[in-house]
This record gives sequence, structure tokens and C-alpha cells, in this order.
Amino acid sequence: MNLTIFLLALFDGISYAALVFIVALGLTLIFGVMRILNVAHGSLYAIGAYATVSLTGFFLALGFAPVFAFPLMLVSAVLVGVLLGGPIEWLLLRRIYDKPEVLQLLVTFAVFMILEDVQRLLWGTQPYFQASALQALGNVTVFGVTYTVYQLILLPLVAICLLFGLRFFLRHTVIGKLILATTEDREAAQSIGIDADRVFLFTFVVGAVLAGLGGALASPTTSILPGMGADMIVLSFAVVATAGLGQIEGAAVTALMIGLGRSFAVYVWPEVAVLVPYLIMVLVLLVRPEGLFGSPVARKI
Amino acid sequence: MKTLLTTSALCVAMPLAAMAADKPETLKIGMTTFLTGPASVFGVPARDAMDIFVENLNAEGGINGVPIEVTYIDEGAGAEALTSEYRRVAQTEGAEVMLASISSGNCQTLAPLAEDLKVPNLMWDCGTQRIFEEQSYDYVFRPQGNATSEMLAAVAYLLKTHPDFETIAVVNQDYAWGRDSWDIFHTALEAMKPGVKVVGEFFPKFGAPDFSTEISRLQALRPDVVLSTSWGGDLDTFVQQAFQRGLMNTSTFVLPLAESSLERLGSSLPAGHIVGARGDHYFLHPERRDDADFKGFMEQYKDATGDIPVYSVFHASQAFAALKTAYEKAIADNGVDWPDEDQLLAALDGLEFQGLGRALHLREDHQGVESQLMGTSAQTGEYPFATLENIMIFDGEGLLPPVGEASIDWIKGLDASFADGLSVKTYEN
Amino acid sequence: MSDISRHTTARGDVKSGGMPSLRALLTLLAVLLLAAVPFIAPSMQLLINLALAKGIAVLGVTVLLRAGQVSFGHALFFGISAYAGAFLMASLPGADLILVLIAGVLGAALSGLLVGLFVVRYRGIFFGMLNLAFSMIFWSILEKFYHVTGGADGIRLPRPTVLGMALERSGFEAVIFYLSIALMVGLGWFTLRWFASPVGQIFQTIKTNETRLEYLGLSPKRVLLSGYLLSAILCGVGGSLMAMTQGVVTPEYVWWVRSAEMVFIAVLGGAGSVRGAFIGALIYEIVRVYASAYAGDIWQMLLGAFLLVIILFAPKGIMGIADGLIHRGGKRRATTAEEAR
Amino acid sequence: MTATNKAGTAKPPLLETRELMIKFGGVTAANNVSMQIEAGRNLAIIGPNGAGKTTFLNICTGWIKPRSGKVFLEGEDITPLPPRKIVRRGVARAFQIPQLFTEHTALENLLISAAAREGLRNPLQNLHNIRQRDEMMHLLDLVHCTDVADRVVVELSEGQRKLIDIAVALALKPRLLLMDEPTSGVASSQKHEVMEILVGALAEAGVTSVFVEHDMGIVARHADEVAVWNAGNVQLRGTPQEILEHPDVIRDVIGEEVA
Repeated sequence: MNLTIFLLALFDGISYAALVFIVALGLTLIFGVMRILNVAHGSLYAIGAYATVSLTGFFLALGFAPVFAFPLMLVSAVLVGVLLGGPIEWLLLRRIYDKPEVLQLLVTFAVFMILEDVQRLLWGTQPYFQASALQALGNVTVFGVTYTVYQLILLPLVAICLLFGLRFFLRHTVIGKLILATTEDREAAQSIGIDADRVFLFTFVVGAVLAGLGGALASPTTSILPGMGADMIVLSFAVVATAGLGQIEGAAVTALMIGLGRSFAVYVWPEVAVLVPYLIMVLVLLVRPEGLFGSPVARKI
Repeated sequence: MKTLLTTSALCVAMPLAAMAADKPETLKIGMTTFLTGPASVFGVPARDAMDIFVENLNAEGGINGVPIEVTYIDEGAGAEALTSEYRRVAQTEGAEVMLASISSGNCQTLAPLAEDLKVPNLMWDCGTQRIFEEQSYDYVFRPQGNATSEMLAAVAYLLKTHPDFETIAVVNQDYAWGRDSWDIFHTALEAMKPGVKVVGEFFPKFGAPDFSTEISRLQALRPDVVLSTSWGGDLDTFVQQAFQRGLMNTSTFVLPLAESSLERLGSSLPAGHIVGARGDHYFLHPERRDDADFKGFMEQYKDATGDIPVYSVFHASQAFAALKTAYEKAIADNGVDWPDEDQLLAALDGLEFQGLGRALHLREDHQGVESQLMGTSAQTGEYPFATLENIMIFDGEGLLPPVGEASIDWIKGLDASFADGLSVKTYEN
Repeated sequence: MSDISRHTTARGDVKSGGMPSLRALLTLLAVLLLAAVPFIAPSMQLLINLALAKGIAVLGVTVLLRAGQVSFGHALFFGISAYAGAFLMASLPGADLILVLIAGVLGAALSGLLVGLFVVRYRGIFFGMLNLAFSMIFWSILEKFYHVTGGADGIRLPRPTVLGMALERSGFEAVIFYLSIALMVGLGWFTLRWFASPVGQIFQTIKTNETRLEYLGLSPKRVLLSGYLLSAILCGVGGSLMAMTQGVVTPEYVWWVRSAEMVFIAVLGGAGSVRGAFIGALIYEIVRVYASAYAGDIWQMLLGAFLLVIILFAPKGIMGIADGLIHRGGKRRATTAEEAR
Repeated sequence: MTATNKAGTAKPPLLETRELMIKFGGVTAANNVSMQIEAGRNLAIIGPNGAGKTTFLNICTGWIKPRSGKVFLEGEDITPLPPRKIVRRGVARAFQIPQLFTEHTALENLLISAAAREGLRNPLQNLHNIRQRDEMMHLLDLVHCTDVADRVVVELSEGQRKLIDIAVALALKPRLLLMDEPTSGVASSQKHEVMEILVGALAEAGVTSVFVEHDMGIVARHADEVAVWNAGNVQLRGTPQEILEHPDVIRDVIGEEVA
């Protein structure tokens, strides 16, 4: 393996990891705060992508410049969060916080099934492609290899901004601290007057926005088609569990591990490339049951 | 004594009874197609087309006065739902003919089932060449070509248009079609142009959202030719990303199924790459585009769906044509009002029929002989997407192994003269 | 036929100490009705056979639910068993049905032991996720190692012989159908007894207090492993039956949505209920097939909505509703061992 | 069992700890604890909250591993063993917060305990039909809980749960029973009665006991021996009378109880 190939694998891994991280971030945030593993996260990701493609197509047809695709990604993500995430929490999840984990998981699974069909009803079955955002940024050549600026620079940049932004938000803003307090001890938080319901609603909407943003950012590089959410949800599950549920920085490191592991596998042993995320997950969890960055919970007697 | 009489009376009556079936109120047929899942890119257009064919025929009074009614079965609902629905439609709903299926895996499951249920089955879209090579069927027919004829046409076109290429890499979907089609293509290349070097073989998982890694490697490998038999979203993503990264400027792509992605790819498929269509399926078919029925259907389809038809629509048209022709032939041959099953099967043997493309016929092993259309992409500006130029239509006969021979063994025995020996017609566009 | 009814009455006798209760009577009637399906509704036979196979696998998930654990990867054992049968048929053409079943169950048990040894260290979400990871690894292997596993198209599983006899499709289907019913009754009966037995009761305490379990001198991991093995074996039986009924095995058998579907059915029928597993499977399959036939575009949505309604308004599932009807007006005693029966 | 005592040093003590040390954060929960527990006695452990009493029970049963030091059961080093293996060697435990199978009935909790003890493996036998059922009913009778035998644990009062918790431990037929505040949660008017029952049951079964207790009245009446805990170690040890009259105890422990 020479330097060029090493760099290539590195680039591939980083751009892939950035995207996976953004999606996993929302999942781990929701789990960290609400202890709910949201299977419908994958659908929100897909719908974010569909919405971006439709909006971009619409505005480009009106004669807007391709750069306009970027703000539209944000708009789509927020739409997904508010129009889907909000009602899901408000109408469904709120009713089941006191139910067993299994039922909570199944409720999100049911939402996943419903949203899969909603996508098909709204957008049909033909794949969509909308690469104007990607084309607007052009290419960059590094060591004789052409890579898109979008994948090599923009995606990692967004991922890093989100990572540090969310860290800052949780630790240094009032709402962030309220969220952390609720995460630590819900009852204690309620006893000092924190409205846990609103914290949960807010968290879920933010998580859904992140899912939508993941889809929006993925849309210029991939075909948008039915079933794209199911794959993504399993992958981001693997990232989140490997990192330790609720671990934001951990999710970043794990996404990078999985991204790099996958891209190097393509060069070294292509047959196992698909296996990499799960192998990493199993190996990590065998050694550290609580995930790479999770901390064990002591049982009190 | 009485019994004996009855028996002999029955014996006399039997052949007569076999001569004519009661004319049903409607001809029920079942059709499996992908309504959900990634392959619905083929399944839904085929269903929409089938609705048009049926509507048109019923408007003319159906087959010998019998209107057709189609029940669709979703292949995307999973194997259990598919097999139980298939049985229900064939047995309880009394479908006389089944059209199944798109997925090769489903064909392999349903072909023996059809045989056991004794229901005539037209394999309308699946590509696997194995079905009739590994087993012979009485009830199963394929009114279309198969992977062998499709891949050989692609190889032949490549050799005719790019005789000097030296290296090739493949990026196929990781499932039976992707693997099988590469086996055939590769074997054919080795036989016909032994010097070609395979520099990379990639089988990213079916439905992969990202091909950046594969494209990075291809950029480093710089093969003369990149083959991909992918389809649907996978092909779109791969071509888009390859185009974006400039890979399409340095390598010639051979995309035997890209006809079905032309419209979606728009300007992302630049000029000079090889496009195929699993048969002679192209909305600007050079021999057919001026025909009234062809044009009429294109307009009807465009009105109904807003799209141009892709190859699965052509395959549906062929299956429908085979069905209609077989019934008409059986009725005419036997001089009956409505054929029974045996008469229908007899009519299907060696049947000649024509769908939207060139005429086809069924061989004695029930394999259809279908012409293959290949072309090179061109961005003419006439449409907002690539169209084809330098089109060649290969006669199907030469692209299939003789009856009873397995494709791979037959291909191994071919040589460089194969492409020259094919019967082919060339068109500018 | 006769041995089936004997099984059922035997269960009824044990349950209520000689007095057949309403519940046992209904169960007997339901089994008899199922056994009559090939005669009264032949077109439903295959559908119901598939539902029974799935029901046995769901029973495996139900076992784990009794310990408060949910696995999102139990399709693994379903698939391993199915593929074990397919590989056996490939290497030993004309093998017997019994042999295929044994090979499948052995494969499931062995993999259940290996995977179980790892996953019993985890509870809750992690337990579910680790199971998912193992099933996804196996799924990827099936998809990837095309030349061995046939890739996404899977492997055809030719019809096995039955006690040395090569049967036609209809005969074979009848055999598989009644075998499935017999296994449903037998395994359902066994699982009920196991739930009520000391081992089964100890297994169910994983849900409520592992600390006490440890202080009874028992290893919670070992205890969980015993139930995990049973659940893997049950999934294995279901997988083998499914493979032989379908005649083909594909990686789809192991796909995570299939695992989630099993949990779905278990909850639909009534989480933890043995009868519920089968009733849930039957209803699920019927709804699914007819929804996909008559509402081809929105069958997933219908199923999802169905699931939501059950969870939100009848969290005890169909068995909970049925119990409510049976016990309406009567007093309700809720001892677990009683319920287990 | 009592023979051991009379034989003097010939046999090692039932339970012995040597120089146990453990810290949680900055707090020393066990500070060089060396203690011997002789068979046949009821030893009470008293001391202020946070003195390390529960930690001592946790270490003795293997729930927590000491940073240094060892635990011996009849001379055998059991320090590295997990709780279940220590339980298997005859050390049972009842808890401050009852550890019960909350979805099972009181009787079933005991039956499960008996099944665990006997290692019943027959998957076709009903738990309610096991041979030890009568024995368990007797045990329920001993702790005066026969009337709630078929009630699910979540429906029981705190006091009833404490008693069932102890009965579950007794069902294991232990040699040594460690109890953490056996009468907390029991109505104060009934505490003596409950202790009476308990001590009687222990005597009948020939079980040695160690119990953490805050109520000095209970200690005075029901313990054979008292150990006073403070700052992670045994401060004093003696008969109830000696201890309760000791000025330090009056100041540190009893004073706190009053407060």
C-alpha cells in the first residue's frame, strides 16, 4: 500500500464517516436524553433527503442559482424535525415513556413502517438524483486523485461544527443545561421545576432535524430511493452502540473508526467491507460492554 | 353392464371434452412485479404499461370476446407473501396464466411451483440463464432473452467499437445478477480477446448509497473500460459519482442496463459510453419508432405516467403479446371458442409474437429469442438526457447457446471470430 | 390427526387438573380447525403453514420476552437453521425430512450456544443490539460469499424425502403441514410446561431481580443462557419448517426487519403468551398477505398502524383482549405460575 | 455447630476477615477490618450511617471486592469468589431493601429459592408441585406470612416483604445468614415480635446470624454479641450489656439514634 492509496482510503473513510456521524448524532442524542432508541430515525433521514431533492428541484426550476441548494438543505432538515419529529413525540412517544423498552422500540418501528410507505406515496418508486449542490462546489485534486470538495471538505466540516456546536450547546447554554439535568435524573429535574415534557419534545425535534440534515447532506451524492432509511438506521445503531449510548464525542470517534475500517477494507480485503461496522461493534462490546465511551452503571443493593 | 356403457360413453366423450374449454367470462391472469422495494423502478412502469395494454385490448373486445383481468402480486412483499399470493391467485382466483417474475431468485422459486400447480407461466422479466439450462419445464416459458444473450451483445458491441482496449474493471451489485452477468461477460472476453487484463472486481452491496471508495480505486487503477451491469438507484449513484469525479473522462463505461436510467441520469451520462437495454428496448427504436402502434403506445404511456418507457415496459409488452398471440393461435388451430390448457401450451411451443420491439419466437426449450440493441450515449440537446447513437441491433439467434447446452461451457468454446459472425444492423441513431 | 388431539386434551387435563377449562377447550377447537384447513380451505394451507413456522420462531422470541429481554437478531437462528438444511440437501441429495430438521435445529442450537455465551452478559438495549449485530454479520456473510451461499438469491432447497419416500408437492405439503401442527402443539405444550417449571420460573426472574438470583447461588448469565438456547432452538425449528415449505432459503431470512417482525408478532399476540405467538403469527400473515394483495402500495403502513393501535390501546396484545373477554365478570388471579400455564 | 466453639481454636471460625480495605471516592468504607464470626451466635452490628456496615456485608458475600485483605469461610479463602459461589457454600443474605421477584407470589419466591437450592432441572414439573412445597409453607408460617402466600410481592407491605426476603434466604438452608436491618419497615410495635420469630426460626434451623441494626432495644434483647462500627472498622465488640453501657457507644451511637 503506497502513500497515494493510503490517502485515498483515508479520504474515503473521512467523508463517509462524516455523513454517518451526522445521522448517528441525532440518534444518540435522543437516546441519551430520552432512553428511546428511535428506529424511525432512518425514515426521517430518508425523508430529509427526499425533501431536499424536491425543494431544490422546485427552486432550480424557478431559476435560482445552484448554491441555493445549501440553505434548502437546512430548510428541509428543519421541516422534517418540526413537521414529523414534533408530532411523533407529541402524539406517540409521550404516551409510552412509562412502558417497557420493548414497546417503546416497537412504537418507533411501527412509525418506521408507516413512514416507509408515506415516502413511496409522496415520491413514488423511481430514484431521485439532485447533485447541484455537489456540482456547485466543484472538484479538488489531491495527490493526483480527484475528489469532490463537497465530500472531502464540506461534509467533514459540517460534522465537526455539529460536534462542537452540540457540545457547546449542551454545556454552556441554559436549554442545554436543562437537557443535561433532565438526562441525569428526570424526577429530580421535575422537582426543581423543569418541564421534562418540553425538554423531551425539544430534544426529539433536534434529533429529528439532525436525521433530516443527514439525509439532506447525503442527497447530492446518492440516489434517493425507497428503502434507503433501513440501511442507514442499522449502520447508525452500530455506531451509537459501539460508542456507548448517548456519547456524542464517542459517536464521532466510532463513526471515524467504522468509516476508515470500511474504506481500508475495500483495498485490503473487499469481501469484508460490509462486515466492518458490525465486527467493530461486536469486538468493542465484547471487551467493553458499555461501549467505548460509556460508563458502567453500578447496581445498588 | 350399465357401468361399462357409461365408461365407454365417457371414453368417447373425453377427446371431445378436451377439444374445447368453456369460454370464461373474463380471462384472469396474475402478474408478479415489484410494487415496493428498489426494483419497483422496473415493476411499477411494467404494471402501468400492462394496465394500458389490457385496457386497449379490452376496448377492442378482448381475446375472442373475453376481456382480460390482471391481478398484480407484489414481489417486494417478501418470499412468503409472494408464494402464498401466487398460489392463491393461481388456484383460488382461477388465473389461467401467470406472469412471473422480475427477480431471478423469484423465478427460480416460482418456476417449479408453476410446474407443480400446472399453471402456464410466462417468465416475463427475470434474467437468469439457468432456468432452462438446469431443468426442463412443461408449463414455464420465457418471452424474452436472458443474461447470456444480453451480455454477449454487450461484449460484441464493445469489441466492435473499442477493439483496442487492454484493461477492464467491473463494479456490479452484489447479488446473483451482478455475479452471474460478470461470469458470462468475463468468460466471453477471455474467449474472444484473451489479452484483456481484469484490473479490478468490485461487488459493493446491493443498494449501496455511496461508491466513493470504489471510484477512488478506479481512479488509481485507470482501466480502459469499466463494466457495470447495475441498475436502478445503484447505477444512478455510481454513474453520477463517477461523472462527478471525472472518471468518465478517462475510462469507457459499458452499462448494459443503462437504458433504464437514461432519463434520470440527465446530463450526468456524458457522450461516448456504451448503453444496453436487455433486449431491443429503446423508446426511439430505429426500426419501430415510426410505426403507428409504437408511437401510439409511447404517447399513451407518456400521458399516463409522464415518463418515457424503460425496458421492463417492453418486456411486459412481449409477455402480453405472447399471451394474446398464444390464445388466438390456440383458438384458430383447434377451431374452438376457447382453448383448454393443453391447447394453450401447444400454441406456446415455438410461438412467434411481437411486442414493442422486434418479433420474437420461443425455442423448443421455451427460451425466447430476442434481438439485442446496444448503442453509445450522446448528448444531442434534443432531450434533457442522453440518447443513443451508433446503434446496433443484434439478431438474437446467434447470442444463445444451442438448446441443451449450458451457457458458460458454450461461451468457453467461442473465439475472436464470434463478433464478426453475428447478424447485426447498424443505425446512426 | 389422532395424536394431535391426544396432545391437546393432555394439555387441558394437566392445566386444570382434570377439568377441561374454557381456555383449553378453545385451544383444542382452534387446533382442530387448523388441522381441517386442507379440507375446508385448501388455498389457505400454504399461508397457514408459513404462519405456523413463523409462529414457532416467534415462540422463541416470546421465551426471551418472559425474561424481559428482547432480541433484534433472532432471525439469525431462523436463518442458520434454514441454511443448515439447504446445505445438507445440497451435499446429500434426497436426504430425509427428519434429517433436515435435525441438522437445522442442531445448527441453531450450536450457534445459539456460541452467540448466547456472549450476549447473556448484556441486558436491555445492548442485549437487543448485540443480537442485531450478530445477525447482521451472518447476513453480510450470506450476501457476500456468493459462491458458497448463493448470495442474495439464496439456495434452492429441493424437496426432502419423507421417511425414505419421495413425495409429490401436494403430498409433501400435507406432511409438512401436519408436522407443523404437531410441532406447534408439542413445542407449545413443552414451552408452557417449561415456563411453569422451576427452571422456567427461575429464568423469568431475570426480568425482576438478578441480585436475588445471584444470592440464591445461581448465575444470572447461565440462567439466561438456558432460556436463550431454548429460544434459539425454537427459532431453528421455525426456520427449518419455513425453508422446507418455501423450497428456497435467502439472506432475507436473517435481515433485521425479519427479527423485528418476530418481536412485532410476539407483542401483537400478547408479549410472553405461548398461544399468542401462534395467534399473532396467523393474524399477522393473513393481514400481511391480504394487505399486500388488496392495498399493494400501503400494506406496510397498515401493519404499522395496526401495531400502534395494539401497543397504545391493548398493550397485552390479542391474548390480553381474549383473556379480558373470557374473564369478563369473573375474578382475575394473577399468579405468574398460573399464567404460565 | 456449637461444638466448634467448645473445641476452641482447633477449628477455624465460621467467617473471618483479615485486614479488609476499601475506599469509595474519598471515603474509607472498610479500614483494615479484621473480624471473626463464631458459629452459633447472633451477632449485631451497630454504628452510625456511613460507618461501613453494609459494605462489610457486601464484601463478605463477594458483591464488592476489597482493595486488599481477605475473607475466609471456615478457613477457605473466598475473597475472589462471586456471590453465588459464596452462597453455595452456605452464606445467605437478606437485604435492607428486600430483593424479591416482584412479579411472583410470596410462596413462589420461596419455591424458587428451594428450587435453586435443590437444583431442580425437570422442565415438565410444575414449580408448585415440587417436593419442597410443604417445607416452604412451613417457612412462611415461621415468618407469619401464610395468609399472603398467594399474593404477588408488589402487593405486600414493606414489613411483609422484609420477612419474605429473610425467609427466601432461610429457604437456602444456610449456615450463616447476613441481614441488613431486618426490622426496618416493620411497624415499631411489632419489631420485638418479629425479632422473636426470627431468632426462633434461626435457632430451629441452627443458623448463625449477623445483622445490622439501628434499634438498640432490639440489639439488647435479641443479640448474643454486638460489634460497634465506626469510620470503616470495628470499634468495640462485646456482649450487648457491655456495649450498651460503654460511654463511647452512649455518646456516638445511641446519641445519634436519639437525635
